Amino acid sequence: MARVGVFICHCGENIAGTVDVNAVAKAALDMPGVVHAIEYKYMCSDPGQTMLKDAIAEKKLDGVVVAACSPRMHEPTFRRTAEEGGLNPYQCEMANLREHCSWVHEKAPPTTDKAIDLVRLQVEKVKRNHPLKPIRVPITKKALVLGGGIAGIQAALDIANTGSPVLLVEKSPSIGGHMSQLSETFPTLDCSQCILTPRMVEAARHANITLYTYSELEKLEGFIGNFKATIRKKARKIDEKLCNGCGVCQQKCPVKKIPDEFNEGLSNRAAIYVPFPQAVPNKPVIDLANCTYYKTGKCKACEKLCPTKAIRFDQEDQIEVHDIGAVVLATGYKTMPVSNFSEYGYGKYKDVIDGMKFERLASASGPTGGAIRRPSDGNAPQHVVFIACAGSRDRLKGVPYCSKICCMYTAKHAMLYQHKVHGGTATVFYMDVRAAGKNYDEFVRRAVEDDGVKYVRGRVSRVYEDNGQLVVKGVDTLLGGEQVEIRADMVVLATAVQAQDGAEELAQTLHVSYDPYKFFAEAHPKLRPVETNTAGIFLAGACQAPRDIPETVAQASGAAVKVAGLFSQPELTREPIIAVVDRQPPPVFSHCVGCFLCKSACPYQAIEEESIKNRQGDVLKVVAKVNPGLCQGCGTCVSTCRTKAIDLQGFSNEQVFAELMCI
Amino acid sequence: MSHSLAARLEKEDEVSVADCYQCGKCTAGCPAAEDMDVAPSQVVRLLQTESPKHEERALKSMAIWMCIGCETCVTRCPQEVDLPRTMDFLRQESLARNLANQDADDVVAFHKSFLKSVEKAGRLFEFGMVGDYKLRTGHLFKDLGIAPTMFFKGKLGLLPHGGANKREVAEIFARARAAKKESQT
Amino acid sequence: MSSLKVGYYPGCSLVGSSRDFAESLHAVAEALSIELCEIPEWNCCGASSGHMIDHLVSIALPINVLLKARKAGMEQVMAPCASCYNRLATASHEVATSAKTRQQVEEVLQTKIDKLPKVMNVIELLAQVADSIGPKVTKKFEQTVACYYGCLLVRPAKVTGFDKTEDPVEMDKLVAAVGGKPIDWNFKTECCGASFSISRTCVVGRLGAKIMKDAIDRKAEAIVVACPMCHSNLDLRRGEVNRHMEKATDVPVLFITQVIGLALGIPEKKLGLARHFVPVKFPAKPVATQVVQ
Amino acid sequence: MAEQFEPKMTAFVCNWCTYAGADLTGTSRIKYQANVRVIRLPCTGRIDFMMVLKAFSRGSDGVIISGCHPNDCHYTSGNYHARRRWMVFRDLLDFVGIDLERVTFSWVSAAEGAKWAELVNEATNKVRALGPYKEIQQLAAVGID
Repeated sequence: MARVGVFICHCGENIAGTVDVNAVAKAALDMPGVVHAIEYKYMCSDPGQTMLKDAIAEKKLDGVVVAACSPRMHEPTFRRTAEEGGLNPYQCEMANLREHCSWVHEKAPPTTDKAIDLVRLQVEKVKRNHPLKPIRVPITKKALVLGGGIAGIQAALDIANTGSPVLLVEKSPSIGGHMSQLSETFPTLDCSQCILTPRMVEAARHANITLYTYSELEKLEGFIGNFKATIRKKARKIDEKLCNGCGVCQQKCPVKKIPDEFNEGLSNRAAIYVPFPQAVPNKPVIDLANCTYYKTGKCKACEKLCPTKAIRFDQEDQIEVHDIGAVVLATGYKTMPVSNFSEYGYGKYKDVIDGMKFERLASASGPTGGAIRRPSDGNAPQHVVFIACAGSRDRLKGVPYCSKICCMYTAKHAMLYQHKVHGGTATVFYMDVRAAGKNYDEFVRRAVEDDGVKYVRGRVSRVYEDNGQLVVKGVDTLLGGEQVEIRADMVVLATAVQAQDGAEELAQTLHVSYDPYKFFAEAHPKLRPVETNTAGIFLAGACQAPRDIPETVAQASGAAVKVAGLFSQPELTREPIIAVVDRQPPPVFSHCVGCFLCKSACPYQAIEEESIKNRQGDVLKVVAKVNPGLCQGCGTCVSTCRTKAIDLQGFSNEQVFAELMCI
Repeated sequence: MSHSLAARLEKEDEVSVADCYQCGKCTAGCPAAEDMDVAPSQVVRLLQTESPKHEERALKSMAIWMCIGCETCVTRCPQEVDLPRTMDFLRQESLARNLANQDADDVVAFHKSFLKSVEKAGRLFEFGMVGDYKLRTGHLFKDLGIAPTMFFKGKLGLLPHGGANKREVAEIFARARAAKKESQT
Repeated sequence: MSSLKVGYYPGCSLVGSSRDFAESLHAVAEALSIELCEIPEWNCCGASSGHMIDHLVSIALPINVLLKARKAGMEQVMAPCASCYNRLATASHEVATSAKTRQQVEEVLQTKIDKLPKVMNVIELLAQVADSIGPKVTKKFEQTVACYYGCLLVRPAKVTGFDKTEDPVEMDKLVAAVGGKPIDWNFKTECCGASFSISRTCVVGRLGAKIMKDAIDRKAEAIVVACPMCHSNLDLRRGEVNRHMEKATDVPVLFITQVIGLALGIPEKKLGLARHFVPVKFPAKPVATQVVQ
Repeated sequence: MAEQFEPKMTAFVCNWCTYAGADLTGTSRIKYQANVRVIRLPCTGRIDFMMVLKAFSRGSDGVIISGCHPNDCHYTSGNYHARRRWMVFRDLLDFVGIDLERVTFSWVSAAEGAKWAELVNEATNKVRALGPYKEIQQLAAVGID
């Protein structure tokens, strides 16, 4: 006869405030097999856990049900406690009285009834639990970092410095990301490239880091500690070993009028190009869509003039497969294209630009050498209007969330403008100034108090052009809603931060969750911010949510520590929730009839064929066998099995049907 | 249960003023804002507080009568707050409570004359409607300048236009009135 | 010759102060083989006054019209007046999206609301036959024009679903198809004051002046509209508009149907041009000097 | 007046999407009806449709099945297997006379806390309107289980 103990947690008022915990405990005692049932304020606290351990010993329990929060929250905690109390950890189950009951229902008798039922289900289940042993698997101590912006660079450096090799994969021709495009950075106004470039070089030179620029992840298979990554190295059409980065090719290339991505289209580049002078690696790439040779079959000017003969028109993409133990996702963000904000005239008026264009105008390495000039006529604008929240906090045409960085960079832009164009006027339309960071609010106040930036609280309804100037129709809500009309020379939109293009497909390739806006989802919003729901895959930077540089770097280091922590273990233990095929004494051997429907259903190729032989070596029967290293425990095979020969440990047919028997 | 205008607006017209975070974009683009005593976004603010004092200020405002119904605000509102619908609601409430701003008498008169004309003839009889409007407002001589030109250009018919099912339209008005009375009691 | 047949809701303006719109519409429809089938016993849609002071009536009246059209077997109804179009579209949208409104309206009309015909405006109708207009042009309408859409054709987008809300182009395309040169300007969809024409004429004057000024600054020789209210506020109320202008203007305001009618060679009289307050005349074009070889 | 009928609802959900989604409903404090009892499985691919029959025969008036959205399965393709099997099985259920109105098949991701509440409420309301599932329960009572 089973001896089950039931431990009901009040979770302070969270459960006890809605569910009659005393009634649940009483009802539990009446359930067959239950020999002990108590309720306590916080089961997860030290005294609570001690109670559980003591009860296991005193009452000789062979199964434990903790009725508390979600098993996704505390199952590991209580399993460990049960183990410390002398039970096999898998003899412990949790009934979810908080997330699935007290938090979602009214305080009423049916809620307590439900709580009792939830306990009963788990009691029935735990009675049929078997002691299980965790599975041990080896770890490949090599990390894959996806994305070569500041997040990826930081994560790669931190992991590499712990001694583990890192593959740093970046889809564009150079690492550096958005940060390399920025002018100065808030709140210190230090030059972005000055602080970033040394890190880029360090990453490229680090003995433990292998750079894969102009490369993309094609496929990721396997599981924590044992991933297999397929990487496509796109053909640069350059022999990187021979190229010395002299730049003759891009000077001689006859195609010169291609909008330069790095300068946000404010200048042009050639068809063979290095994205920016500080690029790492400083090797060009041929833009196939625009190269004359690839369009017409003639030209090859670069090949003829290359002093080291490094041009390779016949170069093909290369596919490499690597064993990987952990992945850091650092794929960054994009800014919202505001072509749908036609009321702001974006795309129609050259002098309505977005924040990233302004960064390039203000950057010393930019097309104007850092002078603020109107794109339309090259004149210094005498009045610039900055519009915050262009797309952010706009559920109609943009995104409902706050993009977090715009308040700060808009203050920075206005400040830089005031520094660079003396006597000019900068007006910022804002709704709230969100400057909650170290020295952030002080920075914004400086823009207002020292640099004379005019802040107007209100949104802009329309921007239109009149006689070569832009008319901005806004409102000052602090004047009771007075309309404000400003004639400006340039308008800068603080466009919303959005998930990178292709984020959804990447998430699906990697099996990580993402939110409705395609930002990758962390495993827990507070306590596991750099982990994903998929073990062994971690997050850094703005691919998770809008972030500024300090936060991105901090998170990247956090993710690196998680990877280092994983790599510090000799091997990995995994939950023994795997499928097993039954074996019987002769003459049956196994209920398996060898139809191998399970094999075709298994997403992990974990089902193998096993021959059962007699002593003479004659094959008596071919049955299925589960490779415990590959099986992930989804149970799809179990439900396809015709003879019920295969079962899932932890979610066995017996357990699930026992739950169903008592509903 | 709350009987505030905001609560009723949400129940009757499915417009939630709580959605508004007072960015002011509606006011910024409103063609009539400069003729309003209370800015459009402030009208919403007056409802958000749910205080009778503020609600009365909204109902007595000139702003609700100066709204043209051009729909620019709701087209650009980031939170999709249907302000034109809110204005309609406030106008009707203002009339029902007899709080309409006296300076709006002529605007109210115009709308009433318009609907009266439709109720009587099934279609708008412009000449009759303008006549009725003039009697309601006493603006007897306004617009007399253009009337003869309109007449000679064939733009002002002196007889109502036939063709509509007058009885049917009158019944629509009557039943709508009855439905409104019923909902108020 | 295949002809296009649509339900037709004239609305009160077109049988009253905007006869010119009606006349030109009928003339153009005939020339383009469009058959306009007038909805029997149609009633007023309630216009702005309806929704401003009586919400239920403002939905019930248009639905009554659409039900009549449906009864007459019409799949789609074209309302040339922008205000009528907007009210018909709004009413359809409301009964489709709010079960409560639908029920209230059904009680008022004492009938079940089934499928309603699709509502469209005059530009949507003409766009359908745009390809056949070009070949029929006999006299290119070679003027630089500002296409003025006003409020109610495009807003709110979720109700009308017509063109690009902030920068519509469909009328520009029609004008270009008959040889006109539409300008890119700022006030395509700004409000003219609409129903304040009578009760707040000064507002109409102020708003109209802004619109006229931008059009004239950009060298427009005519304003093209598809709304009786836009027309009357810029044409009939030109006196008031000019009071708000620095310099009085005599740039004419034409309905899109009049523009197409002129290009198709339809006599001015049939297009009702004489009914305008601002005479329809254009600056003489410099005669092209022939180079004698 | 007779007391309102309260249906017994059984939900089969996967651990990674819908169970997590239902946890989010909790953390978001979104209220829904208390009729449902959740059976947690690793994946919808684990659902043997005999479990659905068993749920009915043990007194459930309605069943909810929910897992990850297509393409989002934690185990790559378990939800496809579930859906494929369900397409076959629903015809079978229909054939043997199980009222398919009582089975709700849906996808709820870990981010869709509100959707879980809606799903439970809708399914519960529907089954409440249908009334108790007497037919199968009577059959079960005479031993055809």
